Amino acid sequence: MPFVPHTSQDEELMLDAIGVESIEDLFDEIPPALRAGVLANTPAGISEQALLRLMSDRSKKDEVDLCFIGAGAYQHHIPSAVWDLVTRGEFMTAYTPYQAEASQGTLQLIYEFQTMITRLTAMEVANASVYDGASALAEAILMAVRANRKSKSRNVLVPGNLHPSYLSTCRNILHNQKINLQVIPYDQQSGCIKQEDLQAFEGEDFAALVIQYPNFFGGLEMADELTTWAHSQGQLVIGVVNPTALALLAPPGTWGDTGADIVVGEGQPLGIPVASGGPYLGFMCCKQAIVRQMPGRIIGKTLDLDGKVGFALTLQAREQHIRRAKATSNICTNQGLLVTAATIYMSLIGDQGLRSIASQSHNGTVQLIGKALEIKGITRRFTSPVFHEVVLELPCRASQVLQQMCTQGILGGYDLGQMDAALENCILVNVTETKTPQDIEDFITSLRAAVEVAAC
Amino acid sequence: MPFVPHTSQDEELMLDAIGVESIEDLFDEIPPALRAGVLANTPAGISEQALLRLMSDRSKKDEVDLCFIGAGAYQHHIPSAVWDLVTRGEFMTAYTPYQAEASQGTLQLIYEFQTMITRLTAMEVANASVYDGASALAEAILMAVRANRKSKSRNVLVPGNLHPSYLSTCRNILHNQKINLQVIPYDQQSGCIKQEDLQAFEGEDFAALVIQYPNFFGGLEMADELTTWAHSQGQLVIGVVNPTALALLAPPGTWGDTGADIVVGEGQPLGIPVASGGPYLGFMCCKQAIVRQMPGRIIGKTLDLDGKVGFALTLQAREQHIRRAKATSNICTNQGLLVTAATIYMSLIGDQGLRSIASQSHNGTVQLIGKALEIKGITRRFTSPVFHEVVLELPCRASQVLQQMCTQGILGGYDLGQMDAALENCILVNVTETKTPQDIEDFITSLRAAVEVAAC
Amino acid sequence: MLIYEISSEGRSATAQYEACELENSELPTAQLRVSPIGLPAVSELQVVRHYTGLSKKNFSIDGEFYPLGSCTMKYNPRGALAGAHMPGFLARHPLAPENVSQGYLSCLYDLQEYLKDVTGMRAVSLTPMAGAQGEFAGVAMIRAYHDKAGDSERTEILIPNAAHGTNPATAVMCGYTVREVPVTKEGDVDVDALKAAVGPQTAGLMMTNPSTCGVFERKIQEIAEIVHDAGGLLYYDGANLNAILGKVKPGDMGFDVMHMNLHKTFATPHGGGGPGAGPVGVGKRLEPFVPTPIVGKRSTNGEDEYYWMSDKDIPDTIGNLSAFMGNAGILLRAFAYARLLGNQGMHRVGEYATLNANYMATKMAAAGFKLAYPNRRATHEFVVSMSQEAKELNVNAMDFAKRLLDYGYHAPTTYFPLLVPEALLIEPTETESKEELDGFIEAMTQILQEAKETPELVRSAPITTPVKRLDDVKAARELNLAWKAAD
Amino acid sequence: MLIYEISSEGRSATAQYEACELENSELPTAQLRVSPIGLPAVSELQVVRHYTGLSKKNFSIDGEFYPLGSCTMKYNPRGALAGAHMPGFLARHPLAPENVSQGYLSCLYDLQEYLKDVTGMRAVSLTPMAGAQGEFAGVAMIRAYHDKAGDSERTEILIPNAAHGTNPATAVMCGYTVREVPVTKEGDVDVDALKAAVGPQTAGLMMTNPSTCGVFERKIQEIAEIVHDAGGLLYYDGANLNAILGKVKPGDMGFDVMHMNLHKTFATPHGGGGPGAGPVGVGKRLEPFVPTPIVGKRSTNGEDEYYWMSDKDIPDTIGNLSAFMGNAGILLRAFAYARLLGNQGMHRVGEYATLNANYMATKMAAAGFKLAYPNRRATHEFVVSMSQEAKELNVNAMDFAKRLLDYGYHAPTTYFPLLVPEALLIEPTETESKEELDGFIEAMTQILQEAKETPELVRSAPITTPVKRLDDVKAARELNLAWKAAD
Ligand SMILES: Cc1ncc(COP(=O)(O)O)c(C=O)c1O
Ligand SMILES: Cc1ncc(COP(=O)(O)O)c(C=O)c1O
Repeated sequence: MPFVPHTSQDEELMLDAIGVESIEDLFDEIPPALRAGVLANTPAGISEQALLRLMSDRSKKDEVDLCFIGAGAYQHHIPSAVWDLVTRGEFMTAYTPYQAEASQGTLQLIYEFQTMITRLTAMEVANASVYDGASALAEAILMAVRANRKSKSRNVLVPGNLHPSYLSTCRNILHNQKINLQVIPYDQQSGCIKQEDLQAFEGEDFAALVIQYPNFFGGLEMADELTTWAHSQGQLVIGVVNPTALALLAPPGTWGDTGADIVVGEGQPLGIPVASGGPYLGFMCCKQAIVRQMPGRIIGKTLDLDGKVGFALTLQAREQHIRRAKATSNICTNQGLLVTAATIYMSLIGDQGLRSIASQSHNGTVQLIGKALEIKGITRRFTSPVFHEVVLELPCRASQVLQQMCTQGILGGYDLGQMDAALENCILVNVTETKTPQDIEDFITSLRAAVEVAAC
Repeated sequence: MPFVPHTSQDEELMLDAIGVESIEDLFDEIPPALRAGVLANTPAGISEQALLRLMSDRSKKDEVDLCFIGAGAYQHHIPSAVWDLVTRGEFMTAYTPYQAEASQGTLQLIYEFQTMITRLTAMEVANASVYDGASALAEAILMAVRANRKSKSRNVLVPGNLHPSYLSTCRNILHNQKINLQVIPYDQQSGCIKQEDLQAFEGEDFAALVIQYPNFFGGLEMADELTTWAHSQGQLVIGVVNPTALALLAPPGTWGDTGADIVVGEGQPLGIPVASGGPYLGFMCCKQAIVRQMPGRIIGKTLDLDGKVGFALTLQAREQHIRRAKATSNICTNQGLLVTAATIYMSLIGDQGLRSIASQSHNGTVQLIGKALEIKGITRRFTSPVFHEVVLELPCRASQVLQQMCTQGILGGYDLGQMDAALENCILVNVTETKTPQDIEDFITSLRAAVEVAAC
Repeated sequence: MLIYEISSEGRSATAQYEACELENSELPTAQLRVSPIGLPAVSELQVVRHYTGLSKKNFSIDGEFYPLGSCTMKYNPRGALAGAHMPGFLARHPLAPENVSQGYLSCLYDLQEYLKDVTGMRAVSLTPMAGAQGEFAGVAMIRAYHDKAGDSERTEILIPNAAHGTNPATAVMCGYTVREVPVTKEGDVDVDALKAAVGPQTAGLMMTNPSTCGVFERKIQEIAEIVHDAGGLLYYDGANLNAILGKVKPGDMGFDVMHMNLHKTFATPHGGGGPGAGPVGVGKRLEPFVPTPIVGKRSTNGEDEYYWMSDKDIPDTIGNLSAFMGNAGILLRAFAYARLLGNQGMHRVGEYATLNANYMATKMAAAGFKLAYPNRRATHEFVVSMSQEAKELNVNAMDFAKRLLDYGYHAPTTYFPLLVPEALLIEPTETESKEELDGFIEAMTQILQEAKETPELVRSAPITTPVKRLDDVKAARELNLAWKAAD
Repeated sequence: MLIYEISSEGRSATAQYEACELENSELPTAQLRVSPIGLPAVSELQVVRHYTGLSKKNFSIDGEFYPLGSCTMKYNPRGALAGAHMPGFLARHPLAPENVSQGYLSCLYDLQEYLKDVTGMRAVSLTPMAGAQGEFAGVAMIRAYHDKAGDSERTEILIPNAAHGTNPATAVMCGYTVREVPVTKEGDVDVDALKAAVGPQTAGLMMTNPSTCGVFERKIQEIAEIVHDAGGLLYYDGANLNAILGKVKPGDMGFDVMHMNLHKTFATPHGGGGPGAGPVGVGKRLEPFVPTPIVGKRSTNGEDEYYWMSDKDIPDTIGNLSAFMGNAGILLRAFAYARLLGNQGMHRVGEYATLNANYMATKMAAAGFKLAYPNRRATHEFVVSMSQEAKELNVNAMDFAKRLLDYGYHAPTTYFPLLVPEALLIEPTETESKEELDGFIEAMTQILQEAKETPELVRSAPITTPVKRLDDVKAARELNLAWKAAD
């Protein structure tokens, strides 16, 4: 019996102590009609050896040589120390730090995480993570609606170049609470939100404006202008940011007049493998003034009986386990272990490291763009400057080209036709520091050949 | 500067404190003529990212699908928990437990290891490991020569079916001390040492007789008879055993009249990957009466100042760091981390597990033999019963057949022609519990085809 | 010491990146970051030592018995971790095409099948990222169902007052109001009160069975009938599935929808707060609404082929709930765990979890502790009320909990369920040995003795932990949520 | 609690094997095991919890500053571990054919080249499994050299009395007798004594430079000449290579042969006692005798091809010293470490190891401790003598060492080198920060204060460790080396 330590003698002694004949007797309060038989569609148990062989065989089917897809999940180098430490039983098999005295390790680490994230974003406070970037945005919108004292509106402005899954996640989570997302079309030339496009919404009551930076197409929004405009309209500003990009680019806390009010993002680039999309972590920061509207766990520094510094969950009165129906959110379990990874990653990488990684990613992207544009028929779809991801327009259907590249073990990018039929010739390509000049060369060779094969 | 934490400010403060201008000044006692220039044949440093890519690329060149080579290194299932625990920094980055109070983890673990190994071999005492099985045997022979009070001889009997590398290792280590290894030819039919073959040595003075069990050909020696004979001749008996085999077979402590006197073996099958041959661990046991002649570290149970149980290095007066030129051996660093792996492995596997693994290995071997013998021209070279390894005689040069099988990703066995030209048509094939019936089928198919291709 | 307090400008773990500056940058100068990022500047050894040190300040399953009721802290097999961490899985991009994702997809498909089997549900979506998101998906489906039926008057969700906080919070997230239903002294839902509460405004009832009182709801069939008759649907909070795994299926009890906490029942480690995975299972009524994506299987040229099912296949879906597909890695672990256990192993989970809890309950009652539901069978957990100790000795449930830490045991869940005064909710799980349970009971017995003889000792516990009791009021009042150099 | 003490018959980690009985066994009944094996019977959780718990009772580099002189306890990069643990390396059988071993062989070849470069030697064999086996190989080569020359009167190895115990023990293993050479008050070899000691019986001199006194042997060139002139060879004990890595090459100093402790200088972790790797490097004279196997490279069709060189290629080799090829995995780590550092990084090792040691020596002298060689530059380590404290305060070196444990620092090496009374040999290594060094010095200063004010406290230290001082006499006298149920 895997993982059950009971010997038959233990079992007998225990049943005796309870005063029943068999384990079956312990289920005597369950109406007999409800008792289940064997699990017919579940196979018999196998050994760890057989399991690992099975999973190894299956995982090998999914191996590719090079991946240039980004679109919200980015392959970065992860220092070996990160997961060696994260998988220490003391981090991995602990529960939520409800008993602070027995959880100072996790609690201090989260406090460090909050500090790092506030610094990276130039915001005042951060929470201990929510599920992922997309759900973080949904929570941020709810939070903005609650927090905006100038507006009673349940309408929120979101950019048309927002990550499409973020948009749908928000819609799906928010529509039951009658929150309405008004999409601002992006400028077809730059791929960005232009200030002129906002004029249509001037004077209307919106609780907040969402800015994704860089946007889904990798482009850099005019975050300063957008922020100042939104504030002038009585809206809060919600930034959705890529943490690697912030090594080089203005952090949301400094945008426009007074900075973004709420900032969320996907923490995956900070030491978490792309791993099919999760577990990742959604980070969430805000201005101190509205911290009580922020959902999720928050760790505070305090003192113990002896006056020694310690850390504890704080402001729990916002949370479901105390506040129940009146909580800021229903979130309970979050992404603690990924916070551990991100914190250790940020410690190891430091300012110099993150700047270098961001620079290398940007340099590689610029390099790839340059070479790709030399291929006949390939153009850059949007004019805005990009960070580490770009939209290339091909002379034919992206899906065909990508399929062809895939046969050579290269995932050439994300097929934007899946988001918008108008972009069916476009791919979204990402380069990080994991791609060597040779990798970029291999990409270009494969892309060139694929475009030719597609015979367009 | 990888791994050097000094900031330039630190460096300045430190140089100031010392009272020198530069780090160079600290080398002023070294004759200038001796100072080295740049290291011309060492490349520049690379990042961890680049390193892992390089090593991943190189390691992939060495991947095969199935390996049936044993010959002293056996692929067994290793529970994931083993190395997750072994690589905890507290085990991996500790030094030899000289400061007992700061090393109770390692010390207790070795005491547990000693207990497990004595039980597995049915011996009285064990040490904390030496380098590997081969060097353990060399140490055992030295020990026997010292310990045998009945004999003044520096001659030792070793079987001709001893692992050839063990034999040469012993020769190379022992010949400077004028210890002479007398090889007993093995019986060409059974592949074992027959008692008749020993008669030639009767009456002569030998310090010890070595018995490998199972022997290099996988066969089972008549260990009882050999032990009793040796004792009758005033020799000590040194057993060289495979730990997995002892799950099913009589442990050396029970051999013959009074059991083996010294037992060594390769601990690799106990949770250590085959990994190109090391690091493994040589285990070493003996009768309590001769424990002071045993080299290597030994842990004993004792009490602390408060009467609490604790563990410490003991009998250190045998060791080089105390006894210097008079030590039992020059060994210092041993295979501590592998002891950690083996101890955790044995705990997880337990009696039932080890018995099952040994049975599965034996069953698979018998199965493979049966199927192989159906291939035309293939015979079993020796008649003795085997445990999990067998010598098959092919109708042609083993090297050709193995090469052919290798092109299909199957390492079909060890080419015995490398050991003895007379065996150039023979392969030594091992099956463990890691081989499924399908794997054995694949082996047979590949072998059959290869024998045909070799056109013999 | 915080990592920032050992940070020193100019220090850095240089093996972890290639020093690099921008070349031919197209980043607009006006948008460049001018301030430092503000991460710590430390060496690799400092990082390793610091976080190794922090880890040692945690209790964990790998270190201690952790009988935290409702949380199912059981052994997390290391093999499941190894399976999920295969290089091909770790490197797989979430948007990789299906033809190079068959390994991953097949694991997910199989997991869906196993979960359907153990829950008695018709369809399972793996996408919710924890229990609470599973609840959201479930209630959102209830809402979609009523909406589709044009039944827009149903504005209320019924919830027993013993329920976990996520239940009411979730109902509100889905735009419902919450009406609480009382629980009887025996821990069952008060059926008369339920009858009085249901009506045309009832969208559904959320409950868990066994309940958070650690008892099985005996009248579950009647309850289901009452709610269904009123046109409402039944939501099953699967946090307590461990109690009945392989023994009873929520689908058979009449539930229309449920979530599972894979990070509890399927032994994926809790990670100091997460991640989890909260798949939802649905019966016939809600099948059209399951959240996307889910994995389908078809046969192409005699070969199984796995594919993503999305809105096109499930037009009435409530849609996706995350950027990609939930906590994929946790799902892989749960798959691994399910394979290791197999059908027999799953039966044993419920059996031995129940055996352990009943044994502990019996022994603790014998040792003088007051069970909250002494006439009931315990399920996988049970509630002890320390109200007598609180009253007579002025040593309350929290004091006992804290003192347990000194004995090397993690505290049980305290003050939950809310309806039991001075509650300790104790869940041993099936992976703990009799010796471990006996040790805990012995510790509790000793603490009781201490409470009588030296109550001050218990009230000032813990004393062996890295810090003593913390000032929560100060933490909330003088909010300090991020370190500043001045601190 | 021992693992055996939580063992219970019938318990087992059943996921770890498939229950199996013998079928069609050919094992002779008479040879079957009849007694139980006697391993513990425990669950997987029990094992994980037990060994997690044991690990916490260790000091380690990942946990504590560990200035153990002569042992070079520096940071063990996790990336080197990851490199060595690539699946293709872990699964590679030691007897796999060369054509499916090019990855592994190329790493070994490259490592040989790097080690030649840093040592100034002509050839390197990686096969010795630790320093002591490297010493064995080295001295065995010296012997083979003299034997080959028919020079059989050379029966003696000279060794300075400061040397590590493995040096004399090794000489004996190679059939030599040992003659000790004194060391001067300044820590140098006494050249006059050496001159007096050499002769036609001299096979060679074994020494390390810097010596175990933590000083550089200034007259090394003269010493080499003396020994060479007498027909002897020079052996370099490379345990202290960290001090001079990239700064001086033993080959340039005149050494004919040396070993390196990769588990020290090349940062492969020490594993609570091992494993190590002790490659040997040789100059021209001993090149024909290097132990096998070593890795060669040839070009086939313009492609590099790596292959094993054995007795056929090296007819005068002293042969192999292990079943396969030494501690392969440790060699892979050292390769990884060498690549991470590169040539610049190696230079820095010696530089910063020396800076740290000199800084500490200066500070400790200022704090009132007595340096054993106050007029010398420290190298990568230095010796403090506590004889004054021992005499005046009756608090000896061991007491200081033990008390350091209470302060969270591992003790330095005690009572070595033997020629310094009450020695503490302190080696900080280059990977420790100034803060860490300052902390240690501060702790020593406080302990000195304690020794004056409350000497009993220091003498009874440690008090915060899992056990207090252990009764070594009892351990040796009432030998208990394996647990019995009665214990
Ligand atoms: C009864 C119950 N329901 C729901 C939940 C919420 O699940 P999660 O924490 O995974 O969101 C929990 C978790 O503690 C629970 O105990
Ligand atoms: C100076 C010196 N020489 C030789 C050795 C022996 O090396 P090893 O322990 O690797 O056998 C050591 C190890 O402590 C040492 O410090």
